Amino acid sequence: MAVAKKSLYTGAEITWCRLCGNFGLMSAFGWAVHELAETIPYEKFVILSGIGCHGKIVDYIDLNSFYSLHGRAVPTATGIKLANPELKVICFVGDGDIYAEGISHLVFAAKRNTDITVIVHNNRAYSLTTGQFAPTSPSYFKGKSTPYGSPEDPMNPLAIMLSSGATFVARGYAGFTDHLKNIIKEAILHKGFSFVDVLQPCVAFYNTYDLYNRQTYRLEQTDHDPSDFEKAYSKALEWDYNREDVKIPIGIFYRVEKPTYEERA
Amino acid sequence: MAVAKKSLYTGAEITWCRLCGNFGLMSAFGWAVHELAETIPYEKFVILSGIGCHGKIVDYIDLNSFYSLHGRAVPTATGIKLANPELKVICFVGDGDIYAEGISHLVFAAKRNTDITVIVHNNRAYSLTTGQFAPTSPSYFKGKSTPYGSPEDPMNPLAIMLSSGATFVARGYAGFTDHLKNIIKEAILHKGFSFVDVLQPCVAFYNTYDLYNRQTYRLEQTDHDPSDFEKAYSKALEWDYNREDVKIPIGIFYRVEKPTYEERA
Amino acid sequence: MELNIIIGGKAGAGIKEAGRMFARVIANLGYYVFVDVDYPSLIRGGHNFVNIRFSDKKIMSVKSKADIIIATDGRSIRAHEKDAKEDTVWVINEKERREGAIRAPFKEVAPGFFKSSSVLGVLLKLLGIPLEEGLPLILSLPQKEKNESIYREAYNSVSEVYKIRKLSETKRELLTGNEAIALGAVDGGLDIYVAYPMTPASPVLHYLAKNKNELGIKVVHPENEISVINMALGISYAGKRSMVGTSGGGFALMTEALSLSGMAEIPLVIYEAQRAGPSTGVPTYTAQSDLLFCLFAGHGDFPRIVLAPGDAEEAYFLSREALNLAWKFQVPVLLLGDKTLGESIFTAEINREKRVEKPKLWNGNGDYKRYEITDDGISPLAFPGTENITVKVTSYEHDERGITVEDALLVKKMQDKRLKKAETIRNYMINEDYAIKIEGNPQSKRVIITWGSNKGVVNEVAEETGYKVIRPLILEPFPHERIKGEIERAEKVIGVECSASGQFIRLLSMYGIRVDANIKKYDGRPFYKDELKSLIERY
Amino acid sequence: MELNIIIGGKAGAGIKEAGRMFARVIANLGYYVFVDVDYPSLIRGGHNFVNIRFSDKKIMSVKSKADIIIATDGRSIRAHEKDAKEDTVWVINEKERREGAIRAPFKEVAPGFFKSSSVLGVLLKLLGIPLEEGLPLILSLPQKEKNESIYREAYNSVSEVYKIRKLSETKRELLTGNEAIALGAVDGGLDIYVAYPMTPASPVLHYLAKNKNELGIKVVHPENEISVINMALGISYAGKRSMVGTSGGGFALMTEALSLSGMAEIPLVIYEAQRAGPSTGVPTYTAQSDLLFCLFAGHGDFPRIVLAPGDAEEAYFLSREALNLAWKFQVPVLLLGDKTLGESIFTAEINREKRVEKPKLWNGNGDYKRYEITDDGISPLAFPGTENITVKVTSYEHDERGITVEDALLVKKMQDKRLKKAETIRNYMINEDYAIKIEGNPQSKRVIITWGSNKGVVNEVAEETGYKVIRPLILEPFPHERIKGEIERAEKVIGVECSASGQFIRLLSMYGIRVDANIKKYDGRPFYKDELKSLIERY
Ligand SMILES: Cc1ncc(C[n+]2csc(CCOP(=O)(O)OP(=O)(O)O)c2C)c(N)n1
Ligand SMILES: Cc1ncc(C[n+]2csc(CCOP(=O)(O)OP(=O)(O)O)c2C)c(N)n1
Ligand code: SF4
Ligand code: SF4
Ligand SMILES: [Mg+2]
Ligand SMILES: [Mg+2]
Repeated sequence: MAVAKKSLYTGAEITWCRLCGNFGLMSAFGWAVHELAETIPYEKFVILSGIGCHGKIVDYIDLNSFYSLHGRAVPTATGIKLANPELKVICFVGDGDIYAEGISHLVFAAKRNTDITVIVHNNRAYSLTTGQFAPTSPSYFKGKSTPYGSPEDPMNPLAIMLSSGATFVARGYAGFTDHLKNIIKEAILHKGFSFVDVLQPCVAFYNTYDLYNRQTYRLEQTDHDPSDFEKAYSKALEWDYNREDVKIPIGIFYRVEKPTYEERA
Repeated sequence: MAVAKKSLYTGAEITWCRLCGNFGLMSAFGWAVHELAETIPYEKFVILSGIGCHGKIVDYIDLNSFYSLHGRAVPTATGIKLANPELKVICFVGDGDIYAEGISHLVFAAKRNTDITVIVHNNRAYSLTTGQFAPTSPSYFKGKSTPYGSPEDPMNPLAIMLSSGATFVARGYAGFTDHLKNIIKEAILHKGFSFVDVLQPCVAFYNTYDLYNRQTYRLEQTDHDPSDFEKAYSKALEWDYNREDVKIPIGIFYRVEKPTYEERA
Repeated sequence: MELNIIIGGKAGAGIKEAGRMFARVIANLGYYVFVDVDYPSLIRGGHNFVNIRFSDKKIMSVKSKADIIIATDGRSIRAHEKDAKEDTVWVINEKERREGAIRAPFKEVAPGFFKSSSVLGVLLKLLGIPLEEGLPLILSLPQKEKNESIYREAYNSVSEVYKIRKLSETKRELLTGNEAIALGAVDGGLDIYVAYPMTPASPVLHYLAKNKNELGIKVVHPENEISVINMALGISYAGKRSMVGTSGGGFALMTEALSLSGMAEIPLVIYEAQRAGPSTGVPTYTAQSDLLFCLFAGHGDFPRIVLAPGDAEEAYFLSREALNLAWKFQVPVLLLGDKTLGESIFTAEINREKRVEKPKLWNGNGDYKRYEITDDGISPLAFPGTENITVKVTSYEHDERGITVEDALLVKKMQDKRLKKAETIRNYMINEDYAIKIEGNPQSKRVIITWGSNKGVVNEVAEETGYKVIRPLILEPFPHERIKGEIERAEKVIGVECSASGQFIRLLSMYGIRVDANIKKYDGRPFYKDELKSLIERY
Repeated sequence: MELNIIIGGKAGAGIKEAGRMFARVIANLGYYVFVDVDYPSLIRGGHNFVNIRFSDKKIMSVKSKADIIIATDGRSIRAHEKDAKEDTVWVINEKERREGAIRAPFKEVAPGFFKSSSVLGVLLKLLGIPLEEGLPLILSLPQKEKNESIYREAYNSVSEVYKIRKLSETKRELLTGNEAIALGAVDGGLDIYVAYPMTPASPVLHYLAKNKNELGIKVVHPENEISVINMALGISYAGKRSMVGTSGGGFALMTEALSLSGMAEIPLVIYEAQRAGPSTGVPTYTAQSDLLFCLFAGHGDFPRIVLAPGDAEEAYFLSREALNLAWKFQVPVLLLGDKTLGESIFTAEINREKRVEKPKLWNGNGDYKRYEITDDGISPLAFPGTENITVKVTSYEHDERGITVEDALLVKKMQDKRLKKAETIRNYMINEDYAIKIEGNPQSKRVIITWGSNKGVVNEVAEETGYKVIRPLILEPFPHERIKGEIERAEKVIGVECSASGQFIRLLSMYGIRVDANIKKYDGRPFYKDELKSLIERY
């Protein structure tokens, strides 16, 4: 059954920088929604966001939305899903937003296996606040709060998500829109908590297009088995979000079925 | 050089239940401090705590102390260490306290490798608030907020700590005081972030003495190599904080040297 | 006929339970009763007590001096010497000694647990109440045989001192403030209760969690208070009624999202049960010192409603009202209680009645605009999932559709919309009958002004000393005109509150209402009737 | 001689930079200058502008109507039509058209970046300022050759319209409020600055991080605001001076620990830079609507100090003072600023001088009691690491040693100690010279009362319209007696503030101070001089 494609654009002025990775991410999501719309009516989608450049996406996409607080989209999404399990709830969050301010909620959403999707615009910087280091910034990153280089090594969000009980763990790259679209579709269709870390170049504060174009490779093109936790974990460790000389796997790292929070609560 | 042993007891009325696991934990710590006092003057110790039954420990031990907020001992400890790196800073925290309310701080202390020690009184329940389920409660746990059983599976804090970059990860059992004392000593001596999850039976809300007496075994008595991350991680997964029919390893899971936050900041 | 009884003992020894059982018995006999529960923050040991007062007249306070003191351990004897009068009847544990005291066998069911059966037995006999009146309660306990034999033995171990007769055939209902709040919320249409444990709000969580199936609600206990409130906002956005409960420290963590609720115009009810602060403070004791914080919490300007019940009946009513007001006006509503209100046991007359008002809903025509500008500042609601529309809410300043704006004119326009809504709320609320209560001696020119859980003790003292009592139940929008009207011809106005800095009086002064004196208590305990009376009599 | 200039363009096009460079040049010529920076929350594109006013007299405001408008792109032309007068000189990009406008080559160094050199060139020529005055600034930029040629080309592309002469040989100093706050803190003894990025407080973080080595401090950026404030409390406990900076939403997250600071009596300075709320609001714009939140934030009763500077000079002074007061009284001190104060550029005369007062320290005799009861409520400080003593601080109510207490008498005793301290603070603070400022026309019976960053614009308007200005710099403890003294014989009192609900006026009314009218602005923009003047003239 062909469904009429709804325009997903609100008409709001788009204020991302030219060539920002957020464009690729938004396109991938839009395509995914259009494809999913064959079976899921548009009005069943609710998108949420944190605060940061990434957050603006909810102003641009004409779906139900909740423009939340910095770091808090995930509990709000859980509330929405609890209140109305028929909705497909997707969070667009930032790396500062959810790996720093809101990490507690991310860990618990994974632990609970709440049936929502979290898409992280991981530009590895605080961009809207004009460029500070973020939890996934490399240790040599010179941001405005760390002009002599970050005193911390980056966090590995995939390892933390796997250790927290996430049942769907993936990494995409905003530069490979089609590949990302597929990941997002799978994530939304996954029953349970879906986590997608999206490598999103920020041309203003951390332009990583070259790096990702050069270093990423697709898990589907290997013999990776996403049902194997141990393999998923070691794949997650392959790249430490710091080095520039190792290959960076993208694709679905892990997928398993478990009862959801909404079913159990 | 023998140092005169200072009494570590403030004289405050102890209001823990008879046979509470906190007694064993406090003894283990006291012994550790007395042994360490050979080289570290008593006044160089600072202990902190969160809020919960565990927190009362700072009222009982006559060392410098900061009775902090629920979930917040760890950032406060980081501040103390930053301000005066000569101090030995030890946090006594609860499982509700630091795995729920304060998990963000725990993850970041590990990530930063800040040179403090975190000792978790993991009774797998919120006790001072009269018995609710906690992040490490088993899924069948019937607490006051979940009288029909917890809708969540327990978190594995060791796996999360390893994935967050902790450089010293251990588990002790309050019932094996001597063994615990050694772990605590090593943790305090470790340069960098030390994490000790202590299995602490709560006789009022979750009496786990039998379980731990029966199921725990000591890593030192195996061929475990704490310098091997992969081995440490798989040891951490051995027990999921849920099952009662698998063996529970205690001891030092992982230990590695890295520059500390205070050195880099 | 009235008596004041103190029962003291270790935490975990069933002191609270004994108090509750006795209150049940005496209320069954038709008496009014009030129980103040005094316990430190620990699980076993230490010293707990209940202070119970019952009377043939409506009462809602206790006295500091007791007619009967039941000390189940040695420490209780020492702790309550100060609460004894010359003629106080002392009952102590048979292992202890005190001149003139009756000794009784306070037996434990298990070591350190449950002396409640023996306490009830002793107390009923002392009061000349038939053994049978307590038996059903004993038989509903676990280990009922053991409890029954302990109860009987205790009953028979002492002699009658008083002869308390059945007052009427109507058994009075008993309720804590927290239970009343839970039931009120449910009857106001609550769908999901979200809370992180925190004394003295936790009993609402426990009560609702235990009864969720019968009550037809969901109960969620998330990882922290920030999650709690943001989850609740998600629930309300999706069209279900949510409520959260916490105390001062947890509320502090919620203030960022409180402001979000104001900006995004998402209905939300927050139960804030005050305890003695600042900070962790004296967590199982009472205070009224989060008042100004609650009134002004959250950054920026946005309308809110703050309600303050004085007893279990008002707690039920205002909790139900809170749910409806939050949805009527799409604002955060704070239900401001405290430990005394929440944990005390009241004889309450509540006729439970579901009352779920329909909020202003979108009529389904044309495009939907979540923040449509309307005459009263209230935009029609629609929920995600509705066909052909998108429902967009936001923490940013926004246009009518909910899209971010930064332009000066548009920013002002939405601020004005919310100001308009504030005005609509004010006009509605200050005319509500319950906005202020006039009690005591309404004709008097000597006035006590107070709020919240002081209701009971203040009204009793006022009646005896001939004072008029003014008590606002709505603290925001503040019904100052009505208070001023009531105070106009007063010769003397005395404030009564539980705050060291006199927060209530500062609130009054904000509206030009001055008092001649302010009686403040801030040691974590509620006002006792005898204490307050002597303080009032000084003026 | 004065001019008001607007420079508009895309974010990322160096508009702010152009404003800063021009301010530098004009201040070098001896003029007073004030720059208001107006930008939306985005990184590239959109529309930014700076509003610059300079004069031979001291000024600290801008007008809404500009004498010169420099529109570096087409959108800027449209955006600023409303800001033009009949005789406004327009300079537009050579690619655009507008009647009567001068067209100039606004070149970018790289696509989308840095038009600042061309703007400066055009502007200096227009004002008849020699090319050499701007050259050193251009040569300090990256890619200096390219910038120089762009600068020269732009300079030569237009003709002189004004002839601005050097006013004096003294070059005036330029400072933003945020820089002043950073320097003041350092001179007040700051050891460690802890902050999570949040507009408009972030520039303090950036400035201190960049200059930390020269300034001899540490700068920490943790995972969130809750970590920030708790870290800061750890630092202070260990004996080092800490300060945190944030805006409303971040401050909300800090309120739990604010109360801890009050209870545990740990010195702490919080810089709260207000922006337009509620919630995320209009994050790069200004407001004064966190006032009541800041005054009453945190559960329970505890003393605090709230300071509100009005310009860069006061920001420096009060920031330094804040550090000393926090340690003198062992309380949280809030430095309440806003976007206008923090991000505007002022010509400021600051004589930097380190001033680190020694707090009340323990004398080393006998046992140490962290919460020793003293006459003034202030207990001597000692720090962990001191031989033979233990330093115990706590969030619980406590005895003098810092051990938990729950007993009624002991609880009251410590509450009384903190009340005593509040009194000590009040007596000290309200007598401070700077508690209130009297400006404008001090003899006038017509009074404007205002606070914070309205200082500049209000004082200028007051001077021209003959009003007296009263402005408290200390908002808690509130110097109400002194304000009342100053207002006594006033015939008319007008409030001026940037809050939709009139928070400042509500604060005044709390102390019985009434105004006849209140002028409120709440569109995120500061008051413009011409605008405020016409509003004042209506009364
Ligand atoms: C509680 C709170 N603290 C701080 C901020 C300020 N803030 C806005 S965006 C942002 C960082 C954004 O970084 P990230 O989440 O990575 O988003 P990006 O801009 O990179 O997409 C911060 C700190 C805020 N809005 N709320
Ligand atoms: C912000 C905040 N929320 C809630 C509480 C109430 N509270 C006190 S102790 C506690 C739980 C304690 O559980 P845990 O940390 O496991 O400590 P335990 O009592 O088991 O040792 C809670 C929720 C609080 N003090 N502060
Ligand atoms: S600053 Fe970076 S993340 Fe933000 S819009 Fe520009 S390129 Fe994108
Ligand atoms: S309640 Fe549990 S944790 Fe608390 S003191 Fe008793 S046994 Fe220990
Ligand atoms: Mg980012
Ligand atoms: Mg616990």
